[in-house]
Amino acid sequence: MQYSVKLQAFEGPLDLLLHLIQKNDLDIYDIPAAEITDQYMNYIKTMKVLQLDIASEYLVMAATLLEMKSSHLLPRQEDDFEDDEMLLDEEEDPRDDLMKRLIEYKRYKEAAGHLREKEVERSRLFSKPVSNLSALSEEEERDVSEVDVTLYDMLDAFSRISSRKKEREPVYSTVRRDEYSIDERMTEIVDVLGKGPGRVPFEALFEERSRPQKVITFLAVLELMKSKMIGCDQEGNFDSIVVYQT
Amino acid sequence: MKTDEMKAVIEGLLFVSGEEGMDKKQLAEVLGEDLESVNKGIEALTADYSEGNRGIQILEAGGTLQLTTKAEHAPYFKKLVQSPASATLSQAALETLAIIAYRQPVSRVEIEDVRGVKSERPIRTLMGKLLIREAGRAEGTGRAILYGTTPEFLEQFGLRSIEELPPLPENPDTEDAEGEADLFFERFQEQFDEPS
Amino acid sequence: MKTDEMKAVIEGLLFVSGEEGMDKKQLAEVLGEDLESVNKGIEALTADYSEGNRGIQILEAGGTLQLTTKAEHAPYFKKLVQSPASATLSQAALETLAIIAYRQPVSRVEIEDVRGVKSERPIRTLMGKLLIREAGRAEGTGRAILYGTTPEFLEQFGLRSIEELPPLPENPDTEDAEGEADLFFERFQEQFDEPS
Repeated sequence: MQYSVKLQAFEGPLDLLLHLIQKNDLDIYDIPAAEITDQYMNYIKTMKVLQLDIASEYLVMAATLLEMKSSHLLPRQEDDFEDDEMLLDEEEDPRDDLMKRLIEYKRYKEAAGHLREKEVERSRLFSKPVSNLSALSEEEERDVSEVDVTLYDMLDAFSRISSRKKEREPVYSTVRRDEYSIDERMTEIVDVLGKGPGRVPFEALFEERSRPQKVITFLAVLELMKSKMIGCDQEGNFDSIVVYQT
Repeated sequence: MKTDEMKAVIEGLLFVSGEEGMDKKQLAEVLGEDLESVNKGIEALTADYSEGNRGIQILEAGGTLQLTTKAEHAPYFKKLVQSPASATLSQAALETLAIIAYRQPVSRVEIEDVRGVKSERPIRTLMGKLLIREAGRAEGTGRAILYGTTPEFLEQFGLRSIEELPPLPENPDTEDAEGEADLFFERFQEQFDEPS
Repeated sequence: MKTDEMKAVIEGLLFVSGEEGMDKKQLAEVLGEDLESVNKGIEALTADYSEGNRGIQILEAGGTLQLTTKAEHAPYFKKLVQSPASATLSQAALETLAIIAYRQPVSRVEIEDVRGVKSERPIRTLMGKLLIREAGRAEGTGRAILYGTTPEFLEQFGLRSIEELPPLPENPDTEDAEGEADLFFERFQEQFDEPS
């Protein structure tokens, strides 16, 4: 069985890398190549196990990281050379380029957060509808021919919508019915939580299930969390995770 | 709630409720206060509005309170309707007008479906400019308002009747290279997926 | 016209134009006054609104002035009306929008460079929501489409102008709380790592 579900948790390889750096308390200005590469590859492996549709960008980044790692494992040559050679070498440090990209991406990721706040702030302000002034103009000789718009403007407008509408439509879409759908599993999980004490160990959701079912369960849990229908608790590091209904 | 704060919230509530206004009972419900204190709030607000040079006032009619403009400023509102500044239509209004002209009678939901964005505002603008009007109600649940064009619309666009509208532009078929690109990436991925 | 009277008329005009608002030029035209005196009137009105307990305020966003309620009273209005702009943009769309807002005019390739992923879809979403638009073509080969933000963007995010965007974070700290999804991801990894 093949699932074409895009994992929404990360926005791309840069986002994933940022996350790994933060989680492991690494210095963004001095990333240990071997460590970050191993961690990254681990995620890619998991995505593969999940048979998730791994976007090509993740794979390109994987290749870059592997290259970076191997070049760092090689004996450092610059020690044997003159200063100018060192400079050159430093400029070509692939970590440098990655660091710059990560920092740049992080700036905009934070800016996106600020925009979200602005939008939420604005959404707390309400206004009133435009007043209906037609009564006022009906008293007068109505002179709508003042409106400076032609038929062509209207046709232009229409063709713009059509092209926009086209843009909104998915380029392609394959809908296939799975024998066991994420929706069904979501409902089941909510049911389980609703019947019992409202809290269930994470592992319990996976017991006695085939691999495809485990994958579906995992995705269902992610979906439920995304829609804030469930939450999870973990008392301390490595403790069992408890899933609860919100 | 203090009277001062209530006064402010009442002002906001009357403002958003616009031409419909609100009665005291509704106000009390939304505020979660009893009628007596709401009355105090209204009194305080009315006193505020009677001071200084204001452009809006509180009007109580048939048990409903609403904010309205003042009669002495009417000439300016007339000018607003006829103002050349409001002569051009926004892209949003034009799009909405096009959909209504070609699909009438049509509901707001249908318009929003085609445009992909909320369209309440352009509909109001067009109503205000007398280019569209309500043209009945849809059948079935909800009985949504249907919109159609006005005689003023025809006049404005120099049409004798709605049948004289030029045919709609066909969807310019731009088969993009999108599909191919995706195919390429899928292949690319397969390459990686193969055990190495 | 005296500033006091103008103040009142401006209040009435802003009230009538509601969520659509009016820009200073329109106000000047309807009032038949020059921009300078209109500015004085607006100032006087704004000063009035900042005094005492008011439930409405003047908001300047995207070049338009409009009357709105105050943020602190939002809970009362939520019961009555739908918010004009509920936050509905995906993280992908927001990131794309942030890059466009700060770097405009900017091409798709530049956006994808920063984000590290294909960004065609979020660009489409943003175009569909009228938050961005084409803003010319790049020089050189290909003449790529450049994107910029729209007045609707400013309005939806409550910004007076593009200069009012919060400054782009300079040195991002690495403190960042990621969601719970990762916790599951790790646990899940363990599930599979265990021999079954």
